[in-house]
Amino acid sequence: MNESKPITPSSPGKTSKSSASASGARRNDDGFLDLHYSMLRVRRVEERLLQVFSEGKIPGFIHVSIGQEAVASGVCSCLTPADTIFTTHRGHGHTLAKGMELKPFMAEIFGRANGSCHGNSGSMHVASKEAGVGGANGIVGAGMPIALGSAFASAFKGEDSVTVAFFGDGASNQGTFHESMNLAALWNLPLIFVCENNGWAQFSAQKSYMKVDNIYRRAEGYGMPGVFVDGEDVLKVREGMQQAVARARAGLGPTLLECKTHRWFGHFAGDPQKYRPSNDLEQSRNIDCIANFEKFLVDSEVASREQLDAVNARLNAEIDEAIAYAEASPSAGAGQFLSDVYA
Amino acid sequence: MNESKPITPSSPGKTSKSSASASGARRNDDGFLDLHYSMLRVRRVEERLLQVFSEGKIPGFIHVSIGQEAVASGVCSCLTPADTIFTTHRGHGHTLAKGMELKPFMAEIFGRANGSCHGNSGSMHVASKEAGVGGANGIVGAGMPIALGSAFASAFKGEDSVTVAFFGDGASNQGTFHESMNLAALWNLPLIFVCENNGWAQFSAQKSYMKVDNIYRRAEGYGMPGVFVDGEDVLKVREGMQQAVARARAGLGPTLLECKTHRWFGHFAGDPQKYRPSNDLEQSRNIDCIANFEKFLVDSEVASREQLDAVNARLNAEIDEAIAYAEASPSAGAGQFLSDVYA
Amino acid sequence: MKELRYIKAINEALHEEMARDETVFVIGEDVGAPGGAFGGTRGLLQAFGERRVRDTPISESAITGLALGAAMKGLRPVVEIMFADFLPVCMDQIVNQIAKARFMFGGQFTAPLVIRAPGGGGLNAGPQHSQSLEAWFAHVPGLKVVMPATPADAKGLLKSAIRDDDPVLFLEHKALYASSGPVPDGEHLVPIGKADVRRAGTDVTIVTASRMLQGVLEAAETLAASGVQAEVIDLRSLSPLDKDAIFQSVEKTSRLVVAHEAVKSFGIGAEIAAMVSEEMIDVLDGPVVRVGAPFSPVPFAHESEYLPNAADVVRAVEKVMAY
Amino acid sequence: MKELRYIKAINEALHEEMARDETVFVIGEDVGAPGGAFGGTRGLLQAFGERRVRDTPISESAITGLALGAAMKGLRPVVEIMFADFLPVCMDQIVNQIAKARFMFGGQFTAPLVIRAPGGGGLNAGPQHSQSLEAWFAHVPGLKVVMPATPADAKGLLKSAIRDDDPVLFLEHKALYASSGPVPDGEHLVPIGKADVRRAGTDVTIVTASRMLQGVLEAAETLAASGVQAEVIDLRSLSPLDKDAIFQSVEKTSRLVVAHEAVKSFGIGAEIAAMVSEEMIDVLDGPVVRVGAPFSPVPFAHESEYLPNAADVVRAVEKVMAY
Ligand SMILES: Cc1ncc(C[n+]2csc(CCOP(=O)(O)OP(=O)(O)O)c2C)c(N)n1
Ligand SMILES: Cc1ncc(C[n+]2csc(CCOP(=O)(O)OP(=O)(O)O)c2C)c(N)n1
Ligand SMILES: [Mg+2]
Ligand SMILES: [Mg+2]
Repeated sequence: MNESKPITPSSPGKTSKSSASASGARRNDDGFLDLHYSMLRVRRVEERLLQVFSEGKIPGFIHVSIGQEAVASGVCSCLTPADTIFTTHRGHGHTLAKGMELKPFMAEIFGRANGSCHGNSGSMHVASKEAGVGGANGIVGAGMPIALGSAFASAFKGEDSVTVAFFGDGASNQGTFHESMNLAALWNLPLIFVCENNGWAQFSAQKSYMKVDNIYRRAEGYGMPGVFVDGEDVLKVREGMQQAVARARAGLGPTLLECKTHRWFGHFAGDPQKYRPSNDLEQSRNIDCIANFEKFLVDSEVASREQLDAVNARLNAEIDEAIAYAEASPSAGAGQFLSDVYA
Repeated sequence: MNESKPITPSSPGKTSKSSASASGARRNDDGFLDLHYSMLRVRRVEERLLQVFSEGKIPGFIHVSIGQEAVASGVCSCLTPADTIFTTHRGHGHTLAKGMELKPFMAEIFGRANGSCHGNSGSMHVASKEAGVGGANGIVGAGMPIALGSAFASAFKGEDSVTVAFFGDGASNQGTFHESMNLAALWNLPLIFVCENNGWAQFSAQKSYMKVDNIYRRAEGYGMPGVFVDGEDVLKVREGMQQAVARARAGLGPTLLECKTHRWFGHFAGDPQKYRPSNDLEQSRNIDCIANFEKFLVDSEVASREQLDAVNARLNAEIDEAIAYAEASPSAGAGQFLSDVYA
Repeated sequence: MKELRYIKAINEALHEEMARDETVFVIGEDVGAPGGAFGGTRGLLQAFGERRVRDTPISESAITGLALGAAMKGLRPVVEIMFADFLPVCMDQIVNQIAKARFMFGGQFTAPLVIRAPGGGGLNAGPQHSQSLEAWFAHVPGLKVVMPATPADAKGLLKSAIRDDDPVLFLEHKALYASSGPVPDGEHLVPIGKADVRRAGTDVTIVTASRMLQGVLEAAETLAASGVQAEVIDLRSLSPLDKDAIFQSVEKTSRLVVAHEAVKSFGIGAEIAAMVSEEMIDVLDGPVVRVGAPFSPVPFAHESEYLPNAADVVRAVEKVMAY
Repeated sequence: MKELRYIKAINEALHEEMARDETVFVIGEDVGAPGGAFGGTRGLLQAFGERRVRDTPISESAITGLALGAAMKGLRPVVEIMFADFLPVCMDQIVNQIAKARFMFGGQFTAPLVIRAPGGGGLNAGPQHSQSLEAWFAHVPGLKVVMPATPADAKGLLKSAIRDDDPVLFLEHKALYASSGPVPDGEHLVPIGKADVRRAGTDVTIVTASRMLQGVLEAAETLAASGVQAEVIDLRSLSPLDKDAIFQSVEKTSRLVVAHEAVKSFGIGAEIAAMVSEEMIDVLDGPVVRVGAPFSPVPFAHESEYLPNAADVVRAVEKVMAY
């Protein structure tokens, strides 16, 4: 199977635990409102991050995933807190969609003592043991071998939890991709390789770093199924992921899930993207996974505009609170970081 | 194309420069005697290496390729001195088939001052600039990226020379394989990846380190042709290689050529192979690429037994001389190795 | 006390710790049925099964990364890298991932894993199979680094390393595998971070580690014959370094020589010499002299000339005693 | 003399050497049209075309290996690794292949290539984008290692590195890219292996390199105010190390402080302190004191606390002057 079938509103789904599910969920909801909440949360948070970053309130640099929310939310909607994800430098969306609390997330990005990593790491290394986020990673491709170990541990302990390794199209040319794919297939590990193919690696377009268009076709060479889905369609992502997760939980091994998506902004916040053809940028901006899904929700009467606006308002309040919390939080005390080096 | 067609004595071929071609070559030879000479030279040399090693005359350890000669000779028969090969820890065969002189080769393995590497390196790093041998390598998989550079240099200079990267089935799971395949395909480099699949990596059988049986199928994921040939049939190897070299010289890019072969001896000289099922060893020993080819030569009247025996005798003499030379050669003078560290 | 070979002591430690702790597993190339390239994992597959004894492809980055991910989930992986020279192949996982995991994640995750790798020369294995790279790893915060010189320490330190909650790089010496020595019976643990006085002396302190200990002890005997009593300290751990043991000895002898097999320049001897020269200047009666290999890769056929030996140590001590 | 920014000086060196020598080419991630992550290769694609300016996939091992193979065939590759923290990703190619090629092949092949990589902190880039790993590479025979502190040296050393017949690791400092300084007009070469006296003084020698030079010069001014004249030596090259320059200065001052941004333990300061303490014990009036970062990864939000600064250098000098 190389293409997931077109989605149907009645396609099987599980409802995740996000705070939206309570409000206004309907018979025919099928987790749609959770998906919407999850995607919108990622976008609103990253829009605010761009803003506070431009105001100079965040040290270092950040990479946002705006425009790619359907991948994060579709994938993570199939996971439980017992499952673990490993993500990349562009990991805010995956991390939030996996259910990380906003306050320790923000506080970390602001570099505060009560950040999830005590301010040792920042945006590129946010992690949450509680939420099953094994960490973002600043080294392209380095998360995949680590994800192998998480999946191995699930099998070793006889648990049915699964692990997800998020990575980009650029990362798919790093040796770690190859070694990890081979080993995961060989040992039938409960691991899903989610390639977020946004067509760009930093300042370069995909055709400049690989001859093939699709990453999923590399799966066959390892004896692993490779699946391609439209990463702009959260339901298609969810469907492809559901099948991959079902295989993994059933002990049938890993899957490579390629999600084609688009990068709306620069590589990092503040990147003027001089290198990027304006039509490429326009085309990307013309596809809005959230607007499309909201239209689907309203047209299919799963939710009313008012409901969606209410979700948006609730989110903005949640984010205001988290940012106020982060800004009000203290920096770590002198030398405190030294106590995190060794156990 | 995944299988090279069955060979025909009339299949196109070029005559290499080995000293055998003079003697007794016939109209319908088509380089067959050169192939025979090349294979037999490798085998006789390595048989003698095993012997002198067991006598404690060679420091360190050595890895022989006995039983796999058809790959070395078939591949190198398609190359000129202007072409370059990069090989592995099991590189004696490739190096000799590429045309390296026996004396500096032996002297290096014996660790003498007039060895090709001044005795700095030994069996695992034999190299010959003159013969176009960019070096054996002690790090599994490390030769492929270096071979990329050699192929790149040919293209950069506008030369039609090609480069060969030899590697094993075990090495095909190293990240360097992946990165090198992707880059070679992307840049259409004149590089042939020759995978010598002998079914073993040190003490482990192939099924224990990869789920797929064939390495050539990985080529598609990079946009490169993958070709499989019977590595025990020197003419099939040559035919597959001829097509790959033709593509490369024509600027059409790289090819992955998988040659299925068998390891007759242990991983290194002296390896008792306790780990190896006796039937696997027997089956391997039952296939003799040289005996089969000699039978073909005699049956098809390309050569008589007497001729072949004469070649054998000449080789033994050549080897006696080289070993005597190596044994009589001095070790490097005190501190001499220090002068090879920097230019 | 029984006599054991160094490699057998390592093997015993693995057997004991795997029997003691269900979460310990070994992973590496040929560690299963073959029992490892040097025999370190012999019998483990038979005793503990495929679930806990994992043969891998030749994929050092995947192996070490897998160990980290498993450790973050509470397992205790023991990785075998066949030669220490291959550590550079997975350097990113070791230095940027494993060593920093606890720090980067603010202590939410830890990395209780061990990486075993044999370094050193002596087998004419050539430039890519003979290196002593310990100085790199001692410079990396987050890692612990040990280098046992005897079978007893090999066993006791490996058991401690497996129980340690931080990642430990366990550097074996391939030319010591066949060497024998007494190993205490029963549970034998050697603490990480503690050096050992191998020979008591009053005139000069010689600090060393791993296989170089043999050359140093030999030198000490030679020196004794000419009336110089050397105190020999085997570091055993490089990170954390047992500063107290070194300082105590130098307090007594006022003279120091540091000897190791690795290239002298920028080697571990530099840190020890710098530390002592800086903090004990009032105690030292002479310069701290270092013994190490010349600035060259390890030559295949010229090892005996290349590797530092007892004679080099004697010369170094004589230089210090001249003050 | 014109004023240039450090990154622009690097860019000029690349333009000049590529114009001078047809065999020079640059290769790395985003080095083409984007002109590199930090602008080092800006304009090269337009000036020299795709044949000599090669954008690559994210495959550091393939990139560095390719450079070696091309160099063995007579080309002069200049590799850009986006952050020095990624050198571990291709450590095998650098240490086991590039550094040893000439030696392993008995001089039949050479590896005239340059690897440029920016290290250091100062941008709050976090634990995996701020490291100073130079000590590792200075310990590797076969490599040359340089670390320019000024635009003039960045230009002059890069030009020399490209012309050098041995592999040169060219360690830039990302927090210096925006700094400006005078650069001589016309052909400007700085020899590899030669340190520079940045400030003459008689009371104490301070040896440093790269961005730490700024903190050291600042400290020197502070000290001058209290009557201590420090001589400041900028190493510029770590391998080969300019021993003569260091020794000459210490001959004069009899006091030495070594300061660098990298973690202090097992850092380059250890080698220099050990060397001088060993060979100049009769000259030294006090201990050699080292300044370096604490034993921790570089923290994201606590950099100003973590990175050694002028005040640390002043304290170190005061300690030495107390003798
Ligand atoms: C080993 C390594 N090489 C290079 C980089 C610099 N870098 C950071 S992100 C990036 C592009 C990654 O592209 P992709 O994998 O497609 O992820 P995306 O940014 O598109 O989400 C690069 C080159 C790095 N962080 N690590
Ligand atoms: C990076 C690295 N890992 C492990 C080894 C040890 N080793 C040497 S050869 C070998 C097996 C290689 O198998 P394969 O690639 O199939 O080549 P073959 O020996 O069969 O010719 C191993 C594991 C090494 N030399 N380098
Ligand atoms: Mg991308
Ligand atoms: Mg093999």
